[in-house]
Amino acid sequence: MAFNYANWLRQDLMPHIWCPGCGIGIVLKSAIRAMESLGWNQDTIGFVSGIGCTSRAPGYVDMNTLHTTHGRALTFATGLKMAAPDKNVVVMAGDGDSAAIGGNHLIHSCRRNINITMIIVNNEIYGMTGGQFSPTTPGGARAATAPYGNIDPGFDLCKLTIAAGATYVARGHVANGIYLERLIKGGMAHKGFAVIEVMSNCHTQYGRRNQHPDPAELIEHIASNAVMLTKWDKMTPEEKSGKYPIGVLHKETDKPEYCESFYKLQQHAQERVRDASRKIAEAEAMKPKREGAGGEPSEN
Amino acid sequence: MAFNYANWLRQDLMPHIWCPGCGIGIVLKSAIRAMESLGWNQDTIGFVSGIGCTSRAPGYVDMNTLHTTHGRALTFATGLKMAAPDKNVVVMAGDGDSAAIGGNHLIHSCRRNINITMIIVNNEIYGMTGGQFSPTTPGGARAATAPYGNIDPGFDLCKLTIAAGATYVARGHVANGIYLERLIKGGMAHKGFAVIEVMSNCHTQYGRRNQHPDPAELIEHIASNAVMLTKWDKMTPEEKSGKYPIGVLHKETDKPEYCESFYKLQQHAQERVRDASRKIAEAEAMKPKREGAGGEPSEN
Amino acid sequence: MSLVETVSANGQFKLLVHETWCKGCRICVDLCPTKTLAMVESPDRWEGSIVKVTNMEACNGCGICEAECPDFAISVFAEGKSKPAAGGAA
Amino acid sequence: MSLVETVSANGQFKLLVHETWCKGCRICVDLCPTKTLAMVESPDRWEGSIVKVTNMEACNGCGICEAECPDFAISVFAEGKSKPAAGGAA
Amino acid sequence: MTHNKDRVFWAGNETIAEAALRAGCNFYAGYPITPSSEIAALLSLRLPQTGGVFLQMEDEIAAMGAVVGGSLGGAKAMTATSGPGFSLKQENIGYAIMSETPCVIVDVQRGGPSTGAPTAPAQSDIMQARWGTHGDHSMIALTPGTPAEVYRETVRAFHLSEAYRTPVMLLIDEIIAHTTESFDIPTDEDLGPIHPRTWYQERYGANSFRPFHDFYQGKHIHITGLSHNERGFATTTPAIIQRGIEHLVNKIELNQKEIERNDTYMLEDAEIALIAFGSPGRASKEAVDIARAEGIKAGLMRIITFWPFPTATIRELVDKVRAVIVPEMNMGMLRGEVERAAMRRDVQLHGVNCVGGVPIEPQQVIDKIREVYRGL
Amino acid sequence: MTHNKDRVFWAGNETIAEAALRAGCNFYAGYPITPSSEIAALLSLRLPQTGGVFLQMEDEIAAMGAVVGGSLGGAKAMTATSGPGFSLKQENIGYAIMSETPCVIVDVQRGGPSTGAPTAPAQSDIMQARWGTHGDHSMIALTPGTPAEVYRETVRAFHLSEAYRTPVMLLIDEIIAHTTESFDIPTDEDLGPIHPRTWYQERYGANSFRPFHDFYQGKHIHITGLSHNERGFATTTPAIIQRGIEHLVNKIELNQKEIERNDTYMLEDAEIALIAFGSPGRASKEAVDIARAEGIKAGLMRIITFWPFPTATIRELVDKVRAVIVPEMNMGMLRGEVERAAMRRDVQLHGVNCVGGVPIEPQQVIDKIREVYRGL
Amino acid sequence: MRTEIRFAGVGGQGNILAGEWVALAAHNMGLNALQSPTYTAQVRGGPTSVDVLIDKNPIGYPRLTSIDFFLCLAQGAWNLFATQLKQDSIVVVDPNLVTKVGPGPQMIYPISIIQVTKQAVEKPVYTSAVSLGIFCRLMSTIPQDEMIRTIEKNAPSGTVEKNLLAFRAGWDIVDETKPVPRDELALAVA
Amino acid sequence: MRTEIRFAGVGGQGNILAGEWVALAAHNMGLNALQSPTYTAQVRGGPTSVDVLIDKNPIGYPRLTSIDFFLCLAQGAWNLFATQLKQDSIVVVDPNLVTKVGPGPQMIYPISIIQVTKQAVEKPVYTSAVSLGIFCRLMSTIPQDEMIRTIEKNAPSGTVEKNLLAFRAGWDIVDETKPVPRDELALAVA
Ligand SMILES: Cc1ncc(C[n+]2csc(CCOP(=O)(O)OP(=O)(O)O)c2C)c(N)n1
Ligand SMILES: Cc1ncc(C[n+]2csc(CCOP(=O)(O)OP(=O)(O)O)c2C)c(N)n1
Ligand code: SF4
Ligand code: SF4
Ligand code: SF4
Ligand code: SF4
Ligand code: SF4
Ligand code: SF4
Ligand SMILES: [Mg+2]
Ligand SMILES: [Mg+2]
Repeated sequence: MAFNYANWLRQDLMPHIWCPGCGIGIVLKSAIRAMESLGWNQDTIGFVSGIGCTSRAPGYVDMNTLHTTHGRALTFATGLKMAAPDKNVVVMAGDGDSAAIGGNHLIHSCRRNINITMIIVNNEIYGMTGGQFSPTTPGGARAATAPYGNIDPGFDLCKLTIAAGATYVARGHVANGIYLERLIKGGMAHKGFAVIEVMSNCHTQYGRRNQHPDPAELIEHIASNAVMLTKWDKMTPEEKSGKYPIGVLHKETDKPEYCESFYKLQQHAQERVRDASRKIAEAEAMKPKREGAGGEPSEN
Repeated sequence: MAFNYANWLRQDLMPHIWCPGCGIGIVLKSAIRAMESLGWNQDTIGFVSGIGCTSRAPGYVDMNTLHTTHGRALTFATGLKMAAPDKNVVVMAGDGDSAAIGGNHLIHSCRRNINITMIIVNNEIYGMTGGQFSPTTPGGARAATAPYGNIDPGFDLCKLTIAAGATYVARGHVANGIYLERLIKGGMAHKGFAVIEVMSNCHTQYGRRNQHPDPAELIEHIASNAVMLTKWDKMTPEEKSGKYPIGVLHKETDKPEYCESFYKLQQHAQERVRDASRKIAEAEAMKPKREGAGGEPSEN
Repeated sequence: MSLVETVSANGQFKLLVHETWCKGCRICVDLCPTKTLAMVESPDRWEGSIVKVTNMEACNGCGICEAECPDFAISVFAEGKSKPAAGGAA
Repeated sequence: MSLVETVSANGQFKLLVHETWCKGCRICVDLCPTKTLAMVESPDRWEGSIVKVTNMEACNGCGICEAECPDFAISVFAEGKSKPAAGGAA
Repeated sequence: MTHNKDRVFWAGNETIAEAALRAGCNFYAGYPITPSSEIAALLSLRLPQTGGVFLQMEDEIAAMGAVVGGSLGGAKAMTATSGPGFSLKQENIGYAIMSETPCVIVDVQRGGPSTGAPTAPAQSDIMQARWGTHGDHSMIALTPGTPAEVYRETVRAFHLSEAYRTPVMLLIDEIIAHTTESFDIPTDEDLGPIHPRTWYQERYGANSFRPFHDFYQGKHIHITGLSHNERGFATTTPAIIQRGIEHLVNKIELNQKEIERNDTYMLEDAEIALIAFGSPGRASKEAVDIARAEGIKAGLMRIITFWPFPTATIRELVDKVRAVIVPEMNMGMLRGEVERAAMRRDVQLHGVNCVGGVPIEPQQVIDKIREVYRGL
Repeated sequence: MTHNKDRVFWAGNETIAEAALRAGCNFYAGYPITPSSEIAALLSLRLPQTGGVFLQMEDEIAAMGAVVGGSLGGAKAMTATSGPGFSLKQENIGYAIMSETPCVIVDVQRGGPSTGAPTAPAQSDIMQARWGTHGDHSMIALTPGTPAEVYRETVRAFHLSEAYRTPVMLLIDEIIAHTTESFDIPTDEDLGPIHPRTWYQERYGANSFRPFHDFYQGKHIHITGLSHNERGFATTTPAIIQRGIEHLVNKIELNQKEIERNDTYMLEDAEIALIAFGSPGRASKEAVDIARAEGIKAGLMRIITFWPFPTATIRELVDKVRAVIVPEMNMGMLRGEVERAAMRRDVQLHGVNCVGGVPIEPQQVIDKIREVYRGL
Repeated sequence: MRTEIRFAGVGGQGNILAGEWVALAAHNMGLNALQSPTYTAQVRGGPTSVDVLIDKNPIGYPRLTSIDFFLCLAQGAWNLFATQLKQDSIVVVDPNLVTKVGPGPQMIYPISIIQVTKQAVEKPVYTSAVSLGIFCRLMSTIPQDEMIRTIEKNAPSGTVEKNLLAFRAGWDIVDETKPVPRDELALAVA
Repeated sequence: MRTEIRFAGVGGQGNILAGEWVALAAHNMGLNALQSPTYTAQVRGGPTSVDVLIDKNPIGYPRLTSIDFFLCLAQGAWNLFATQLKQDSIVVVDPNLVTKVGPGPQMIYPISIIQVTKQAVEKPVYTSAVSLGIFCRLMSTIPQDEMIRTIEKNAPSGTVEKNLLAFRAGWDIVDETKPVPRDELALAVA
């Protein structure tokens, strides 16, 4: 049988709200297949998002789902993960959600290397609010708030998250959902913070203003600029212009995962308390003591 | 005559509040010398900070000074710079201010490449609030909120800001104020967003908890781990361990500066209006029109 | 809009189209390597057309249409098998 | 705490110490390459000591102490010149 | 039916953008959010044309920071947002209050709390406008109800922010924001002259506790969010802190008369007073007409300056009528303030409350009027 | 003078941390800020010992998000902050309200607005606690005044948040936070039993509009900040939206009796009632003693549940006495609520207000009592 | 005289545009016009509608209370927006898209608007102009020439001609259409 | 009996620590103790103080209103914190650090506490223990042995001995000191 999405969907809530041809659905399907192929049990998955078109995804998947506030998905996800570290936490959010208002939580999650899979659907625009430029909108492109063409330079989200400390960083696009599934699966299997940036289409808000009003055409356009990493590395700067590399751009396994570090610390603290129970009230003695000298600042 | 700080200081507010031996004063002096050596006029400088020990600096320098909210210095600075692009804007803030709560504004300022000089005093701790760990506190170090030793991995702020798009990124430390002045001067002279990370000492909050309670000793310790970039590039990973490179780590001159881009856009818009005044009401016609088809989304 | 699922088969592969969910975006048609699919007029849909299997013989079961339909509207079956032809979970 | 400024000179260089501002951190003493400076007991300061110029002859005017004092408490002059010996603006 | 060139067909959001330009606004920083986004979109087109700055920042916190920075740089600065963004701005709004930096903040209210009903109208941020940021302060918040009023009050918001050296809020609801309508732009006379900031120093200089100046005027001022002295520098002296905070409150509360603005309709002989603000004012007016036609003496007070609250005016009104009805798109925020103002237990006070994300209809109001009338 | 092992010498911040652990708190996420930081510092030591999670996030917004996430993951979660951080948390507090996620938020009040007087006591966030986030909602906010009460109310905050499926706020001031004092920890009996979340489902299940469950209980629940139906999924149907919001308000307001808690002192025959909350309650109590010694019949009502406001209780009290004095470390926030509750124009209502960052002294209160007494 | 008009359908059909242009035409004639579109959560292909009010006198309550003209192009939109209808409201639906109509109006004009559009100009995006033609023919609110002027002035350049063709097709189709009693709508499918 | 105690000076002198330990000792004796340090904006080298209240009965108002014992180690601290003093308050200052004393107390104990500390244990960080010795000798609130127990229990390991030495030095110096009238403080500089 073909892939049975039925088990993974809240079918009574379908069809979903996305525009005809919106790539978000393709990404969601890839994520679903990745989860199934890893043998994940829906009961043990926390699927989290922020606010935006992309962030409507949790409403449709049949598991524990959390649609949070704009830009803050990773903060809720971090709390959720720390409270139940044995469960799988997946976050899916738009480029604005992840990198504009949510940029700080993104880089700090990378830094902590907490075992969460972050799927960024990068359609290079604020889809849901009507097509304002985002931190990934190409230079010169028109947007609701860039009537003269966008002057804001963009982020390379993969570069940024690698520099911030993520230990699995990959990029794919919606014209190849089968490959995308592999990239997402790699991220989900990875122990640590995994970022999968997915180049996607918002023909409605981005395309209509930028000569790509047709979803099928825009998706093909997106595909046409993608270059496999292996090939990318051999290209000249001129050849690279206007293109972007796809594949697993970064993977690192020796950086400690955050939950693990914390629960190790917890164990250590508990051992110390247990040891202390032999010497009476050592726990009490462990409370921070003011030393003989030094300031007592605490301000602002 | 020796350098005359008197012109640059609000002497009636001295001595400053910083602990004896705190490196922030050294950084401030270097910044003052850099400004004078560039021939900057105090009337034309906006000196901005957030909240923290470092961020108390604006109170002492005699110019237009702005002590804002925690983490947000760059947002105020961006508004200030855009409103008066011919003036010089300098921001000085701590590691927590810049990279914890302020991390998003930092990376977005880098992305925009707005002509602001950002001096980050990285003492690897929240000094003002009493020594909680910051996103740059070394692993294992004790802090008010890390009684078992810090498990949070840190940022490399220079790497991060380079990846985010800053066009001048340098690192120095407080044990060599004369060199620091050069690095800061380079950033101030640079047209674009310049980051100067300064490794500094907080013996009071960091040092006391981590075997470096003495300022002079801690400053020498900080200096002992610094390696000039030229040398750094030739070192093996083993040799690099525990050390950090100093110097101008990144400089790029072809990325457009944000104010310039905007004011070019403004000129273009005004020309279009002027042209349009020939054809009646073209300005009116430029208002966004709803096209014949497509969604009208605007939500969340 | 009626609730319709259509099935086409060529002995090796079977295509199931969930017409109710198809929003007529044309992505599957464009990406199908064998031109098995086409958009056809559908007077009861304002978008004008939805997908139809018009050349089932050609289908090679690659699964691209299934993977690329944003609306969960196409499934590809290898006849007699319980596994997807491709594009599904291993 | 009294408002005191002391001046020392060796013919070539002059050191001005703004004692009121010195907080006794010892940084200048540690970083001075010529051991020109020392911490001395200062009974009216609870920190115990502040900087003094104890070996002016040695001073080479390098300006490190000036650049490194966090409290704007030391200035280095090249005698007869209106420019700083070093460490100042060019 | 003359073709007046000052007769326009604009939605509320469009009106705010155009009125801001009229008031001399030359700086906007924002972050998109429904249902306020059109203000930004239009200004992204118009500000560059008029020599102003348009900034889309990374979030609402940044936008609010940039607005204060822009204002200190000498600009007449504005931002616009809706519920969630309004919540995020609160810390830096407090900074604008404390640092006495003039600026205008538009909140296009939508259903809350949280993400709520983003495309549905509501009036449930009005208490937040007053109390959303921490610490003691006062607040000026305007709540126009008709298109021409939206224009006029937008211009007045800039005036008040300059005069009182404080952020001024303009709150509308989604109905006003997205209803496009024919109306006459108020005349220059209606609006009063538009002044540069320097003009205010002479007339309203005393409204600034810290030095009145902005940056780059050769004054080397220092601005801080810490409690500060009259020079602008941080202080911990209780008497000065106290004086500073009292100043922030009093400069607004003691000038209530100058700031207050209401609209009344058929109140002279009214037995039943409706009190409303924003778009429910229109349903209320229709209901008054119907009531009057039925011989019920109803009247309407529409609050245009919501904060500082028109306590005295309302207390007077309440004493004159036999019953009060408050139609509003929230659970009773205005009613609560009317209650406080009335200070009478015997007052008949009724609400017509809708929080379902749909407008209050004249029918609901007239039904309540009839019910109350029967009970009189 | 027995050496009771439950007799401790703790500062308020320490007490909150320890009481939270007693209540079963096993999750803390925060961001340091004076004067609340000691709560985090102590919990960073204690939570790992007790098998809980301690997280220091990148800012207060993140901390509040993590707290909601932690709670949904099954933990009893808490955060602590002060003014500026409290402002930043407001958006996600609204999310906790809308998603009906239990959690406890401590605000150690300091001088505001903005950075204000960070190390000085104030009580000026109390209105923000009620109205700080956008949209219609209600709020439970506790304001204990003595060390043992801080302990007890911290435990009760967790209980109420679980029972009412809502964030509960605990507001203290810098005096309480940083005053270390001898006191007896309330007994188990005083505190009542500590229940796991599942316990509440049976007793208080109806307080949840969305399904009561947390994550990972096999229920595949969906949580959203959008207006939602009883299954938890987004809706735009006005009737359901209305129902949802009314639920959020009513589950608290209609249970006022169960939630309200006050402390009274010598009110039985009082002619002059002091009404206070938090640390000014102690100066007030001393002033009552002095007044009584002088033959002035004064008494004190100390509000422990500030929100929902004890309107009925205060209305009754106001009717029984000849004058009311409200000492508070703000410009009159409690006084304003007392005014609303009183609903009488003839009530003698006086304030003793201090916003200079210093505590209100008994002397100030007794002076006011004498003055008022003379005027009676 | 207050005239209340509503165009409804699903996102992208251009219904909102139709309403905007009607209101704009009225405004340009010096009438008081008011226009408010839905901003529902289902904008992408979900039900949308636009309300238009036109009056010589100042407009009071800004929402519809008693609809004079209603045009609907989707069943979902009908279910949501077929409110405030009177017995004698003029109601137009595309019978291929709207099949179940509830109580309210007595008679309904069944016009296969999508088909008419496709026949006239091929692309369904001109549906809005067809709707305008129908509106103008059925209601006397906006004179034909005023409506055409509005289309000419506001259509994106390059689309004016097709919009006018579509407008004409809408105008003409009315003459070929008879209203049917509500219950007989199903029989009217083209 | 309510006893009101204040230690003041500049940040880092350990004054707050002294107050804490006094309060803790009282608490351990079963008395009601209360302790509140300043959190001023000038904590780094700026004026700090700590207030201690000790009472057999429950403590009402938690701040000082009439001070019994005041020890001050900095002029700036004196200027800020020499409030609530009575004529007969017991007041101790280091005359090298505090030279101008305003109205209030009649007599003052001039003790060069910094010098005493340095002589006894070299490092000025033990100032707090010296202050405790002075306090215990001058006031009967905390018995000597109780204070010593508190120091032993709370001093960081490795510092107990020096703290006790310093405590003893403080205790002893009192016997060599006579209080001087306020006006004659300047003459008492060591
Ligand atoms: C605090 C806050 N600010 C702004 C918004 C409005 N808003 C909702 S989604 C969105 C951006 C959507 O863009 P993106 O994250 O790229 O997602 P997409 O819709 O493109 O998938 C914005 C600005 C909000 N809901 N909350
Ligand atoms: C919104 C907000 N959160 C927290 C604080 C408290 N706070 C003040 S400064 C600071 C951190 C200081 O650390 P850093 O930025 O590294 O500066 P430093 O003091 O080390 O120079 C914090 C957390 C605040 N003032 N405002
Ligand atoms: S607006 Fe863009 S991102 Fe949103 S659903 Fe439509 S195509 Fe997708
Ligand atoms: S606490 Fe640390 S950062 Fe702050 S002034 Fe002291 S040494 Fe410097
Ligand atoms: S399975 Fe492959 S070949 Fe067959 S229809 Fe789908 S895309 Fe075309
Ligand atoms: S991709 Fe899916 S929705 Fe699009 S046309 Fe094909 S079947 Fe229909
Ligand atoms: S100038 Fe150089 S040599 Fe002279 S005292 Fe200073 S550091 Fe020493
Ligand atoms: S560096 Fe400055 S403050 Fe430190 S000891 Fe030397 S002169 Fe004094
Ligand atoms: Mg996007
Ligand atoms: Mg720091």
